[in-house]
Amino acid sequence: MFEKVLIANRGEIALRIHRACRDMGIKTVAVHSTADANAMNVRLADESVCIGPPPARQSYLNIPAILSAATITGADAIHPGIGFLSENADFAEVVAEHGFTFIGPKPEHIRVMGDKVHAKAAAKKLGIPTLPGSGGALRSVDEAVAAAREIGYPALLKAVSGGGGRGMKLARDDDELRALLPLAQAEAQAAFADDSVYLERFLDRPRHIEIQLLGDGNGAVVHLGERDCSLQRLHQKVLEETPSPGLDDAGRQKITGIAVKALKELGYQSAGTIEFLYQDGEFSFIEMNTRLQVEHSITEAVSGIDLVREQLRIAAGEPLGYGQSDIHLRGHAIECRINAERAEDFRPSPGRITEYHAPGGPGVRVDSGLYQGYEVPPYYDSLISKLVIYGGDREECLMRLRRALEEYVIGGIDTTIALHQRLAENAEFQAGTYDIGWLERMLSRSA
Amino acid sequence: MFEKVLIANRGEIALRIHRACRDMGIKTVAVHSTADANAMNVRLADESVCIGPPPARQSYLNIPAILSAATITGADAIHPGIGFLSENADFAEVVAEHGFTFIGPKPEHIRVMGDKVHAKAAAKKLGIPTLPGSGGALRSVDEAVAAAREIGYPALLKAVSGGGGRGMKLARDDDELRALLPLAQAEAQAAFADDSVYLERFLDRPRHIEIQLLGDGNGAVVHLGERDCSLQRLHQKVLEETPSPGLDDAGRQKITGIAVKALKELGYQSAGTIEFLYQDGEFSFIEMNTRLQVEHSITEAVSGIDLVREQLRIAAGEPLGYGQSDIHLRGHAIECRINAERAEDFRPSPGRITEYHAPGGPGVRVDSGLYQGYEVPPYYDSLISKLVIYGGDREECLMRLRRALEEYVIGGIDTTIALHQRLAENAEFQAGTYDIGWLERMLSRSA
Amino acid sequence: MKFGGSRPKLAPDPGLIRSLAKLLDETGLSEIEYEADGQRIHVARQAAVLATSAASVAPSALEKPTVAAPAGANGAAHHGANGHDHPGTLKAPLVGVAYLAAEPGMPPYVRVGDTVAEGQTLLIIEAMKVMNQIRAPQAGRVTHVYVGDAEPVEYGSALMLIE
Amino acid sequence: MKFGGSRPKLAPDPGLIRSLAKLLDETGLSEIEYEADGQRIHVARQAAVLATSAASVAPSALEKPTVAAPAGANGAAHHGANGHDHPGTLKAPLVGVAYLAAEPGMPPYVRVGDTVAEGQTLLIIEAMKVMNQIRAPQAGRVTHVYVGDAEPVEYGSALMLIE
Repeated sequence: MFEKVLIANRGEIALRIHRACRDMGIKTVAVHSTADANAMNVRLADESVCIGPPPARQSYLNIPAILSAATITGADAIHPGIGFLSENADFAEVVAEHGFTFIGPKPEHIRVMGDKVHAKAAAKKLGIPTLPGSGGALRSVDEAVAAAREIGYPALLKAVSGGGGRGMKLARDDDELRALLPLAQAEAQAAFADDSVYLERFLDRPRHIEIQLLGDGNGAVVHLGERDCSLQRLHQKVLEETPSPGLDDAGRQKITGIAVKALKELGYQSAGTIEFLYQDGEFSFIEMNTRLQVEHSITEAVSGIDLVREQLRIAAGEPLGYGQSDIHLRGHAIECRINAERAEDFRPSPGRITEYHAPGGPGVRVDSGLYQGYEVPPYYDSLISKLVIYGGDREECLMRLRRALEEYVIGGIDTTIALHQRLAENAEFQAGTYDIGWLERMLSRSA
Repeated sequence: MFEKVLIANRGEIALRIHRACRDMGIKTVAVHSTADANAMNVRLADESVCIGPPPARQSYLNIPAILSAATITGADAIHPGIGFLSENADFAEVVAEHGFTFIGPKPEHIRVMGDKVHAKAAAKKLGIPTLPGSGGALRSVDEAVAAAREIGYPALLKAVSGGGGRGMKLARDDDELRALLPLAQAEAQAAFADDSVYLERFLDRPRHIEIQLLGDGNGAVVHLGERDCSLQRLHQKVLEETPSPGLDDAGRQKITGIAVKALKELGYQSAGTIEFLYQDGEFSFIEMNTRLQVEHSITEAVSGIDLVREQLRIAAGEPLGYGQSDIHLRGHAIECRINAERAEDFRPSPGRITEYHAPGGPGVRVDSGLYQGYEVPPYYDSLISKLVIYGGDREECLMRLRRALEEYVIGGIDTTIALHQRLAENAEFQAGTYDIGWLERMLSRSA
Repeated sequence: MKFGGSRPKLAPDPGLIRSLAKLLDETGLSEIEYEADGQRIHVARQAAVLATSAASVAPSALEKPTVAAPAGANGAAHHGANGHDHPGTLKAPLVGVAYLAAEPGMPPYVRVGDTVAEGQTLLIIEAMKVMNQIRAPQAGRVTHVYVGDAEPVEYGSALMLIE
Repeated sequence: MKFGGSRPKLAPDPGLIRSLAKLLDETGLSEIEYEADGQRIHVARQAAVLATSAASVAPSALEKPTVAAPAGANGAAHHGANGHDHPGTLKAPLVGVAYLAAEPGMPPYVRVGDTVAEGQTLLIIEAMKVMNQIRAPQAGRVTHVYVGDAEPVEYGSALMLIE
C-alpha cells in the first residue's frame, strides 16, 4: 500500500480523500493555492505545499507545480479528486511517466469516455443502451436536417466536447434546427474550443439515474446500485438519493447487469459511474464519469463500502477481493449539496464563517471543511458542505433529513440550506415523482 | 405516538434524545438549570423551561419543577435520560400519576433492580449467574467473617444501595475484614444514607461485559449483543467497544440467551442492560440498568437500531415488531467518552470553548452539544462529547479511531482526547487483552 | 423560556453591560455598539435592557433576533433567568402559572403605582395544584408588572419591579 | 509549506500588524499583545515578523505554535505564501528545489551583503528536471537569504530580501 499520497484537489473532496488515507494509515500531502492556505484539508494534511496563486489554471490545474510538489515531498501516488485534473488523460499519463501512481482509471479509458461522441460509440459497442442520434459531428445543415428527421423531433443539439449544458439547443422542426445549428456550434467553439456538435433524440421528462461501479482492472467488476440525481438546477446536481424512488427491482437488475458486463469487457479499473436518462422504463446512456463523484457518499451509506479506500486499494494493485453477492445494499440515503449561495437566487456568497454548528447523532454524516472563522474564497465552486443522511427506509431518511437541516447552522454567509429545507417539505419530492426538469419548474413557480 | 416530549436531562444525552424525537417528528421541551440556558439541547428544543438554579437537587432532580414544566408546556411524555431521575421509581410513578407517560421501564422493575441485594436475588431467581456472596446486608462482624470464609478470600465489601465504587472494600483475610467492615459501613452511610453492606467473591482480572436488551412489556424481548466496558478509571467507563475482543460466539450465545429469557420472564419494558463480570469463561451478574446507557450508541452502530426511538415507540405502546432473527449485528464500533478533564491527572476543566472542530466523514458519529463560545459549566459531570467510530472490523475501526482523534479539536479547556490517543496507540489495547483493572495499571505505570 | 418557537436564548453579560453604561456616563455618548464573533451588544442612553445575539447558534439563528426594548417591555418579559438584573426585580422562585388576582374576575393583588409593604402578597404561582403566594421581599412601589394573568413562568422569570 | 508535521498554517494580517506598529510609535510602548478566540498577536519594538495562531483549528492546535522570530530568521523562512510582505522580498515563482550555487561545491551566486544588478542570477529553482534561473527584479543589496541550498520551496516562499 502507498505510504504517502498527494491530494491534487481542494475543498470537501480533498478532505474526504485525506480521511480515507488516514483511515488506512497513509500520510497525506495537500497542495493548495494561496487562497486555500487555511483550508481544513491543508491544516489536517501531514504535509502541504502551496503550488500557485488563486486562479485554478496556475494552481490546481498546474501540472508541473503538482508534480514538483510530489517530487519534493516524496509522495508515491496522486489522487486527482473530482473536477480539475481528474478526467485529464494526459495528466494520468504524465503522473505515471514521473514514477507516481495515478489513483484512478487507465488513461485510455479516461480518454475514450471524455469525448461524448467516442464515448457514445464505445457504449453502444459495449451493449449499453443509447439515445438515437447522429453518428458523430454534423458537417452540414442538410446532414443535420436529415439526421433530425430520422431521429424525430424534438431533437437536441449537443457539443461533442461539451458538458454542463453549454452548446445545447433544442430544435422542434427543420427551421429551428437550421437556425440553431450555427448558434450551437458558436457556443461550443467558445466554451470548448471545438465547434463540433451532434444531434440526439430529446426526452421531455427523464430522470437522471446513474450506476456506481468498481473494477480492479483484472476483470473483477461490481456495481453498488444506482443514484437518482434528477434534482438539478442548470444541469448541476442539487440533491441525490439512493435507491431511486422511480426505479423498480426489475429495472435495477437489468441496467446494473448491463453496466457490470460492459465494464468487465472494458477491463475497467477504479471507481466509475455510468449516467443514464431514464424515461418510460428505458435507459439511455448520457456519459461515463471515470472518477469519483461528489454524491459517492450516499452509496457508501447504503453499501458500507468506502469508495475512496477502494480506489486506493485498486490503484495499489490489490484485487477487488469480493463479488456482487458479497454486496448488500440496505436502507436509504440522501445527500444535500450545501453551497455558498443565496437560496433565493443562487448568487454566490463567499466570506467569513461567523458561526458554525454541524448536525450530529445517528444517521448523520457531514463532509465539510468549514469552521468558525474560515473564509470561503470566491475563486472556486460554491460547494461547502455535503450533508449525508441515512435511514432504514426513505420515510425515516426524510424525517432525519428535516431534523439535520434544522440543526445545521452556517453563519456569516448565505447557503442553500433553506432550499433543501423547502425540498424536504415538498409533497412532490416526498412522493418521489420528480424528473430532471422538476426542480427548475418548482423554483420558477415560486419565483 | 407522542406529540411533545419533555426531556428531563442535560448535556449530550438530552441532545441525543432531542434528535431521536425530531427524527420522529415529535416536538421537544428542554428543561434546564440557569447554568444551562445556552446549552445546545436547549437552543435546539422546540420549547424550553428554566426549572431552577445550578445545583441538580434544585433543578434536574427537582420533581415538582419538572412536572410543572410538563404541565405548562402541555407535554405528553417525559424522558428521564441517564442519571438524575432515570432510575428513580418514585419519579416514574408520580409522572404517571400526573397523567404523563414515563419513557422507561415499569416502576417495579426500576425499584427491584435499584437495590443491589434485591437485584441479585431477583437475578438468581431469573436464572442469571451471580457471584457467591452473603445473602444480604451483614448484621455483624461475625456474620461477615462466617460469610467470607464460605465465599473464600479475597472478598469484596459492597454497599447495598451503592454504586460507583463508594463503600467498596477488599478484604484478604479475617483481620482485614474486621477492620474494613465499619469503614465500608461508614462510607456507605455517608454516600447513600444507608450503611448496609454485603460481601461478594472478588475476581482479580474480570472484564466488564454487558448485554443490551429491548422489551415491549408484552413478552417480546431481543438482545442487541454485548458491549465491553472494561476500560474504566475509578469505576467510571472511559471507552467501550462492541463486539468484545474477549468473548467468543459460544459465550455470546450462552449469555445473551440467558438474558433474553430472564427479561421475558420479567415482562420487561423499554431498553435495559444487564452488566456482568466475565472471567475464566464465567459470567457473574453485577447489576441491571433499567435505563438507556451512555454507550448505547456503539450498539446502534453495529445493529442499525435507534435505541432511543425504540424507547419512544415502546413507551407509546407499540409492539417491538421484530424478532431476534431480524437483528443483524455487523462490523465493530468503539465509543470514546471525551471529558472536560486534564488527560494527565483528570482534573476537571470547565470553561469557555475557544475553538471547536469535530471530525467527520464515513464511520464517524459525534454526539456533543459543544460549539465555539460555549461555556462548559462546573456543576455537572464532565462528559462533553461522545465520539463513536464504526468500522467493518476491529482493525478498520481502530485505524479510523486514530484518524478521528487526530482531527478532533476542542480548544480553551483540557479534555481527555489525549488519553484516548494514547489508548489507540497502545499495543495491549490493540490486542484487546485488557480487564477492568488494566487502564488504572497502565496509568499508574506511566505516572 | 420559549414556547413553540426556537429562538436562541439571550445571554447578555451584566458586567459588560454595566461597564458600557459607565462608559456612556463618562463619555456622554448616547450609544455604544460592539460586535464580534456573532455577538453584538448595543447600549443606548435611554435603554436599560440590552440584547446580544448569542455567542453561538440556534436552528433559527440565521435570522437572529436581537431584543433591545426598554426594561420591563413585554418583549423582555420572557427572558426568564436572563436579564432583569435590577435589584428591585422580583423573580419567580418556582415554575408554574402566575395569577395576579386571588380569583378570576377579582381585582389584582397589586397594580403598577401601588405602594406595597414587606410581606404583602403580590401574586400567586400555581404549581402542581398548589397555590403559592408570592410576597413582597421589601416595601416599595410597584413600577412594573412583567407577567400577565394566568401566564406560565419559569424559574427566575421577572415578575414585577419594586422600587 | 509544512513537512512531516502538521502545524496550523500561519496567517498574520499585514494591515493589523502595520497599525499595531504605528501604535507602538505613538505610544512609545515596546510591546503590544492581543488575544482573542484562539488568535494571539504580539508585536515588539524590534520585531518585524509576527505570528498569529490561526483563527481556527489544526490537529495539533491543542498546543498551538506561535512563531515570533525577527524577519529572516529560519523559523520564518517556511511561511511561504504567508508573511514576508516587505516590498524587497523575492518570492519563489514556482515550486521546486532551490540551489544557491550553479553546481555543488561552487561558490553561491550571491551572499548576504552583496550588491546585485537588476536581472542578475540570484539562485536556481529546479522543477521537473529543469533548472530555472531566478534573477534580481531590481538592483539592490542582499540583506537576507531565507532559503538554504538544496532546500525545497513552495510557491511564494520568501527566498531573499533585496533592499
